[in-house]
Amino acid sequence: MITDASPAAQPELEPLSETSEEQLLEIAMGPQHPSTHGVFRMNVVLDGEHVVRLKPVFGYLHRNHEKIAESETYLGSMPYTDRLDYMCPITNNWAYALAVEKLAGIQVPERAEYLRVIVGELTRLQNHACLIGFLMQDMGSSGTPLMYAFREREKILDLFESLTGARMMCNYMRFGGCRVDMPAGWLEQAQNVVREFPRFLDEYENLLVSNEILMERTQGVGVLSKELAINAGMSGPMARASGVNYDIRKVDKYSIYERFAFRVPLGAHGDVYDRYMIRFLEMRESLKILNEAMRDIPAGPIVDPKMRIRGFRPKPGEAYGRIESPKGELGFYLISNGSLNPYRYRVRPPSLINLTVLEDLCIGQNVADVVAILGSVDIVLGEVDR
Amino acid sequence: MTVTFLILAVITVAGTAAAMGLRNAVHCVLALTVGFAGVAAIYLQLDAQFVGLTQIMVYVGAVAILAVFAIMMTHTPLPAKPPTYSSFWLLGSVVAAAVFAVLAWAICSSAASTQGLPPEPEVSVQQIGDALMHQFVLPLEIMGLLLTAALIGAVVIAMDRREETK
Amino acid sequence: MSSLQSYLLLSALLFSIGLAGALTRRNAILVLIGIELMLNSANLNFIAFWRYGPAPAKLTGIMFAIFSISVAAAEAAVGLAIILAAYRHSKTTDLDQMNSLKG
Amino acid sequence: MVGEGILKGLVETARNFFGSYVGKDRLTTVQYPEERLPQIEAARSFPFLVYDGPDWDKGMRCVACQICEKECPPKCILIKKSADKKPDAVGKPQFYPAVFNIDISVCMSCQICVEVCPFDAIKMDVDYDLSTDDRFGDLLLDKERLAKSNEYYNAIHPTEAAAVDAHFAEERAKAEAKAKAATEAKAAAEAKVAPAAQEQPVGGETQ
Amino acid sequence: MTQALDQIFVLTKQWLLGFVPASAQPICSAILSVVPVLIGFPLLFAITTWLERKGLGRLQNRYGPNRTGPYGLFQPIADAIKSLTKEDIVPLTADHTVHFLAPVLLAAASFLGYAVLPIGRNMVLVNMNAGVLYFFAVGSVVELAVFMAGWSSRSKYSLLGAMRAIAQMISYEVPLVLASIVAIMQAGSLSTVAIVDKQAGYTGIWPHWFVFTPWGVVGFALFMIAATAESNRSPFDLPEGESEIIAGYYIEYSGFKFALFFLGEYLGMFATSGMAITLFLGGWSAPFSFLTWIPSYVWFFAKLLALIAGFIWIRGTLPRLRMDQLMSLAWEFILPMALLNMLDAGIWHFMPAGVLRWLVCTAIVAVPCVLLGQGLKRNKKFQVRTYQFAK
Repeated sequence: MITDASPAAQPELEPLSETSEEQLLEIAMGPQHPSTHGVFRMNVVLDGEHVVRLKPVFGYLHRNHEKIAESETYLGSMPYTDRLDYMCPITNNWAYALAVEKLAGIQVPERAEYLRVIVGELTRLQNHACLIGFLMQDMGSSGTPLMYAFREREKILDLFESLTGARMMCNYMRFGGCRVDMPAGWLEQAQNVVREFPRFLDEYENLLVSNEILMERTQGVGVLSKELAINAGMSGPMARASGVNYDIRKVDKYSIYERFAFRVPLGAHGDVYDRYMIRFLEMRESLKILNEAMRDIPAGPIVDPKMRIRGFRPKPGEAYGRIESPKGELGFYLISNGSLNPYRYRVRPPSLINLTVLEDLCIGQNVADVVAILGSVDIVLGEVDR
Repeated sequence: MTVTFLILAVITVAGTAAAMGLRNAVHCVLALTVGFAGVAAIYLQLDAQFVGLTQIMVYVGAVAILAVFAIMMTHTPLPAKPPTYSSFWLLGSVVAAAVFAVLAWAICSSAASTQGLPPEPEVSVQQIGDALMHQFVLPLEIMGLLLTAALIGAVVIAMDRREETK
Repeated sequence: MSSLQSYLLLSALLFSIGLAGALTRRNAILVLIGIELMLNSANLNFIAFWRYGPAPAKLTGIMFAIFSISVAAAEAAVGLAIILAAYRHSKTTDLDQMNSLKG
Repeated sequence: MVGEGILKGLVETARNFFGSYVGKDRLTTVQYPEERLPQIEAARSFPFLVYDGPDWDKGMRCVACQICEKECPPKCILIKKSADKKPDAVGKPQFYPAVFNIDISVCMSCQICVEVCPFDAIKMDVDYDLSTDDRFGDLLLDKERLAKSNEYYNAIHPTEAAAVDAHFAEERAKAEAKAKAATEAKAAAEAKVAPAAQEQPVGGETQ
Repeated sequence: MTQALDQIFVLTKQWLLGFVPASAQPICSAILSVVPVLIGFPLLFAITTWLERKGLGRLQNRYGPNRTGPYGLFQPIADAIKSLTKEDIVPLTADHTVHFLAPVLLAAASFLGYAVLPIGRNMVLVNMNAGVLYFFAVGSVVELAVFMAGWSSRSKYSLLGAMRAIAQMISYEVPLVLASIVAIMQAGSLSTVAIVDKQAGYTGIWPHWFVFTPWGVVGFALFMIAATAESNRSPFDLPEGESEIIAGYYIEYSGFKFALFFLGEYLGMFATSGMAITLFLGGWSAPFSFLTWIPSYVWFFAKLLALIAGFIWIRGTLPRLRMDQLMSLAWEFILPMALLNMLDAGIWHFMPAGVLRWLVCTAIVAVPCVLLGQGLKRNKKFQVRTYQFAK
């Protein structure tokens, strides 16, 4: 049962001693738990309030995505990718489209690339804003930052809706371009949203960045070392917070990202605070990209005219297309045997790979920190379980 | 012997008897708090307001909670139920009953029993404070020392010495 | 039977209940609680004698009770700490099993 | 100074508190049943079948080619081709769907059926406040419930529908010219002109 | 006229008592005093839930409840009906008796504290000699109720929550009492009525509230921090941290019993706020001498609502502390400051009135406050960081 619940102050991160097994308390956090970000379970073994072991259990949301995709046409999988990471469907579309384009050697028109960058970075904005909001919610700030994030996300989702017809299940990309062009007035509306976004970031900064309670809760908590980040294959803000300079937008230079002047923020400590500040700074960099892209977008076709929507059969071969999704490296691996559907279809979900270090981050921490650490990993169970 | 006293006495005795007789240790402590509260109410009835409130604060608010904490911490998850009573429970009960018999006999035959209730004394908190600070200042200081020693001692004894033994 | 007598009888009863508990229970914590109960009955005696005594304005009974409560609180804290330490050592609070000095 | 960040946060929430009474941009909630967001043209909910003219059964554009049935990712469309051929508006004998069912509990509103349809016969609706208490019967939409008029289509997707109509007008003009040429060449008296002028002939274009 | 308005409740009670025979008068008087409290404060609870949901909504740029009644005013009624009609689920393995008794005891204990709160001139249920002591004594009963709830549910989450709650309540009871001692020292009495009377005078238009002294403002701040922790409000709501241990000790409660917990928690918050008002904010006295024509009870409730608004504001802004941080805040900051504040109040008492007294007493509390804060900050090694960008 409970051992160290005495009111005396407990030293932070005391070395764990061999407590006999029966004194440990095992609690199942989830699958019905408010801060597991979906149907996710952590079997946490506690010594007092300190985590001794943590076993993540997932698969509650498994939908057989990869196997279904192998019996669908190439295009037929596109709407399913929306449902992987449902917070940012457009980047999922993008990664899949990129993989198929690599497989079939399709060129994407200039205007479509710009459109992709614009919607992709808007997706990053709303994902990061919501993530920070959720992280604060996990730390118990009764949803205020989350509501501010949702207020801004709403504006971005309105943009998505008027562009693609849906707020979340956008199904926007097509092989060789995008499905529809911007409706009249969309660009001005988007520019407006981007212009007003910094005000929201300032609001966040006032509310959170120098907050003592927040700093105390997050600094030095859940430290991920640079070595472990590299060895465990971390990507995205998670890796960059640990000081790993790895941004696929810079590494692969896919799409037209080399045209934009943006910087990659790097953390020095790799704790929860760094992970959330990196996302904060990335939002500011995304705004720069958005401003440039919306200024420079050329006229022209939005989809490769040679591309046929039906009867698409890429020649036999394999391809791996990856992008820097808001969560990290999102990749799709495809093998074609020349038929209508892929022979093999595999997703490299950033959420799942980033989740693998959860136990390493949580051991020795307080049980209250577990939810904060989980929040800072930024998982979406649709993507983890697929 | 008023009705109020009777009610309070019944509550107190029932609570304490339950505390000593129940099988579940936590139930025992909960029943005991009823007994303590009953004693506190009797103090109030005896116009000892300050003592009564202190009794509630110390016994219900601190000692009972402490006991409950101790029970939780020493809880063994083994399903086998150990016997509640000691092996010489019969002897113990007999001794207790004998003590009560002797005490009751002494009380009933005492000369003090003939006294009536004197008029209600006016005891304000200020008077108690004055007495503590003047007449009883030495006991107060000693008590402070004792409490400090007890505080440190309890912490030292209860502290987990796992790090040292390693 | 006068009022003072009834208070004293109640106090004696509480004392006996506490004594019975302390003597018959196996759980060390409950034994400690029995001792607390005996202390309480003594306090009740003090208060009763103060109230029915010749000089209630002198506050001696109240002072005794206050100091006694303080001692009881200290005793409970130290006692429970000792029980905890003993439990860590022998993994039981059963007094019938805690009968060897070697542990 | 300790507490500075906390005070800053308090000031920020206070500003939002008062700001929500002043500025509309802070209070973005839409009071749904009473007020609604403006209709977005690109919006999509569930598919429907377009028909021309007053009679939904006669004027249905669908020719039961079953392309959408094959391409639908979650396979929520069931089409049974008619045994006979029905002369369509142009006079060309075409199959028609004897059964056209969409299970909208399965449909994921991806719009792929719309994109692959060569006849502009299936389009996306924009109606979003849909609900039913009949879990099994009411979610399977049959031909009759799927049929919506071209006017409705024009009302919900004006730009898109205008392009479709223009395309049809072109096709119809071509077909009429062709028919005229045929009548002149054959000189047959059977002037089988379309009975209703506004019924557009369904085009035979592929992909 | 203003006198009559001020004493209208007292006079009404006297008038009503005139109708009953003399032998029944004490008991009738008690009933007439207790019943309004039993009705009034739950009513305030209903208003507060509405205020809280509206206020939090606006803080978060939402409307808050606005469907039931004008401005959503009937929302508490709807909530009450909902919680009353919900199925009362008791876990199969729970200790049924204790499980049932816990919410009842909690609600009852929460009501007891109101007996000594002077909510208006001559409006106190019992003018107890040891009023403040009584208040803290019944406050400690709440801990027992919390333990009963957590233990009897036989759930690991509720047990963890109860352990946290008790540890927190015990730790913060010490600073709470120590922070209130300065007011007791100055008033020279434990009676709440005497403490308020001491603050009821005016110099010019300014009131003699204890909060307008160096030790008073520090004492008030410490008292409010401890009271926030004692009533489990954000940012000290760890025992019920819904994102960590979901609801803490009352996770296994539903329906009316859950509502009782909710009620008890809010009543506790009102009671401690009311005590803060009594000790530092002059109780029912008006803030300016020219405003004394407004009835005293209005002032009490106005101050109470202002404090509640502060609670709501803080709840809408701050994230939650962690258990060890909460404890270190109590032992390393609040407790030393409270002790120092007692010394400061003593010095204030013995120094002659004047500017020098102000300066000395302010320095005694302000300098250590800043130093302690800086020391804590440096110890914890947290700071706003600057970040580098990859080249």
